[in-house]
Amino acid sequence: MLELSNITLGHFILLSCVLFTIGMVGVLVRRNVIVILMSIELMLNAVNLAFVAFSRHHNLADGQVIVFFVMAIAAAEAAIGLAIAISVFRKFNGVEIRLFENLKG
Amino acid sequence: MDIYPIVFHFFAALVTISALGVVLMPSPIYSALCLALTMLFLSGLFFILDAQFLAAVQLMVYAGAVVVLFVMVLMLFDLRNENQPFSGNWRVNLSKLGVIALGFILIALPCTYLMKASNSEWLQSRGLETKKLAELLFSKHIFAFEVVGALLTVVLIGAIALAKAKGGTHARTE
Amino acid sequence: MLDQLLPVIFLFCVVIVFGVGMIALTQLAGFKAKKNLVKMMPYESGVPGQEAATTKVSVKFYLTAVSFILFDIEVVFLYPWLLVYSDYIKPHGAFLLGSMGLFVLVLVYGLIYEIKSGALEWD
Amino acid sequence: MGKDIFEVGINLAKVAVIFLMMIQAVPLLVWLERRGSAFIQNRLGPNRVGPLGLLQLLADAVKFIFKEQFIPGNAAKFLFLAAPVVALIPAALAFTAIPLSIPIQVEAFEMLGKSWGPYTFQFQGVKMDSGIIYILAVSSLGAYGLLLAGWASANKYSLMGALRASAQMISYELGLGLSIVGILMIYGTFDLNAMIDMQKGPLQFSFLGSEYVIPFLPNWGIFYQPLGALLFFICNFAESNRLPFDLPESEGELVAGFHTEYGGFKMLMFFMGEYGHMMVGAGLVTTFYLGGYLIPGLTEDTVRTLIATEVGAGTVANLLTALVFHVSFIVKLALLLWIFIWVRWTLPRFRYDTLMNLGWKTLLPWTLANAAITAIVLYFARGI
Repeated sequence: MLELSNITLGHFILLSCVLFTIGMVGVLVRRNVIVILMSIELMLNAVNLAFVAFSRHHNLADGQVIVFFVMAIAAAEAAIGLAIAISVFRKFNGVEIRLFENLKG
Repeated sequence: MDIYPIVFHFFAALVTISALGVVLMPSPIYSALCLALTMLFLSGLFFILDAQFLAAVQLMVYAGAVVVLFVMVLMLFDLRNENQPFSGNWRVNLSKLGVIALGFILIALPCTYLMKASNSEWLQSRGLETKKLAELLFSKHIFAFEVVGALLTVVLIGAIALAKAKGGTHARTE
Repeated sequence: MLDQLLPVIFLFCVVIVFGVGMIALTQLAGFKAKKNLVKMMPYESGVPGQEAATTKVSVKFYLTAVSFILFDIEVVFLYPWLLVYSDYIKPHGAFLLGSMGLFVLVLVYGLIYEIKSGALEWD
Repeated sequence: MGKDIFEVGINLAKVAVIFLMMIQAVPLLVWLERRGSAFIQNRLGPNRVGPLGLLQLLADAVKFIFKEQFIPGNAAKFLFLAAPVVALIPAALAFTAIPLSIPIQVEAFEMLGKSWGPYTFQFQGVKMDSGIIYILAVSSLGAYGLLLAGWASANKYSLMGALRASAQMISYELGLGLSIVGILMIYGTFDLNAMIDMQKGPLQFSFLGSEYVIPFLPNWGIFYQPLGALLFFICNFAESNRLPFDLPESEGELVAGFHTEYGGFKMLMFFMGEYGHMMVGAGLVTTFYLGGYLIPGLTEDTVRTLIATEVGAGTVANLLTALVFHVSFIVKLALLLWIFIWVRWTLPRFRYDTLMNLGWKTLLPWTLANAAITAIVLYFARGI
């Protein structure tokens, strides 16, 4: 089933699935908000890999343009996520995810 | 092109290992450095997929800027290593992992079909170079390009507002 | 395309082997001093350190790093524009100039806002 | 990488030799710096060990190897040892993409009973299609060496020094990326070899439809983009933490910044990283603005025919012409490196807030303005 001789589109998509799952595990299992943000970056990168693989398969540059935009948005999201994490850290002197409940109300 | 599978498996293994490092390392600094390694090897994978410009952009934007921000913020929090990095006891984690494993298998099955179906002549580089990407970016996706410009400014102003707020980094009350 | 990547990987390994080799060599060949506690303390230029080594450092580096990311993305969008602009300057020069002009102006506004709001002050 | 074992072997050996050439340049630059600073400050500099102090390099190298390798108390041992290697990688990877001379054609020849076909070897580490983008991407990893060193040595001063040094490095990386937008717009390509080919011949350009040729000036980039060249050169100072931008390592305030706890060979590896960045910066300025390995008056063929008269056409003649052009590249590189050293021993150090203000409030607007004006002038030059 696992064909190792010549690399095809499926190998890249499988690798992208593996990366996406690892990112999802990170989000669900970890307590520290910053590691959760990193796992989200990991998931976004897995999607980028799938985009580039498909764009290479169909020989269309659209996939790569979308990856361009995903990178811009992921960077913006990381910047804002860390801004909130810093504010919580300065108030509660900790960065665990349970401290973020106080943001309610 | 017989060396292509070796290079692919070399990069794929390293990406998976460093991705696992991001999630499993107790100290956040080590997981941030593993994230930087993941970005480095992913840019190698992009290079193999004939997306040279994207590989360089991945290094510049992600490995050189976003993860550096993560490392800087982590250094400011000086967390040596956390007492219990993983939430919930092992039974809860086990059930979570079970659900995720199931989900993964559902996604992975079609991929094995894709492996045989797609022909392997797609390996020869078919001239998908940067110019084509640039032309498309400024012809078809011009609107998205302008919106991203606006998004970047909004995020910049938002980050400054958050930083200057009462609890922010630059709060005047200090 | 692969024949450009393989020399880079080879050089990456050569640099790591050189670095690790030299560090291992100097660790072994280095002069072995007996462990004394005073030397192991972090260097405080003579003044005995009071708190833990990594006390809290002010967080104003965050804003520099965030504005670096956002302007780095602007630079990265400028590079493909370069190629298109130098090729299609005859037929579409005005259109390209206008679109990138708008993009850069929006971000220059962000920069002016940042400078005026004193976010980059290193007091 | 090549059809047969010979070509692959030469290509890999070439990459390793260029890396070792860069490593070997560090003691030379240290010696040049000590002699140069002595000359500027009207003193002698090292001259005890060997003629003109040249063997001082060897003495330093041996001394660094046998010094005590000290690791501070509660330092993160692995990161502490890994930081110097991480600081070395970006400069080494970036230097391979810089074209050092013209390609060498090797005719078919007999060896070990087999006839090896004709090859053409690039006189550089690796010919990257997206040359300058690859170099910028790799040199953007430079911040990790500093951050690791600062964090791992568990020392207040070094953590503060590392944060300041990496904040300065990333701010000036913006200026670096933007200052070459102008010149790339004129060349319209990322490939460094193609850029150098565009700089051949006398200065000629078209403006508003009519052609102008200035015979006595070479067609170098600096005449198109003088401001861009200056801005790029300034940013290279900051990238490699050279004076007047080396405040994070300033003895006065931060003791020694991020490499306070380092000594012996690990310290030398940080210097290698720094000098490596300097050489990459100087190499890029030469490639963009000073015509790379081109010699103003001579073209490749005149030099080859000149050499062919004595040596006879063939591989040796090609090799010698490549060496001639390589010498011209080295001369320009040495000139720029001397300017690096000369500036270090004349200008005072910036205070940290003026340093950051310069980076964000003057360099960034200037580089944006430079790019905008170049775009508009180019529109009138070529667009109409």
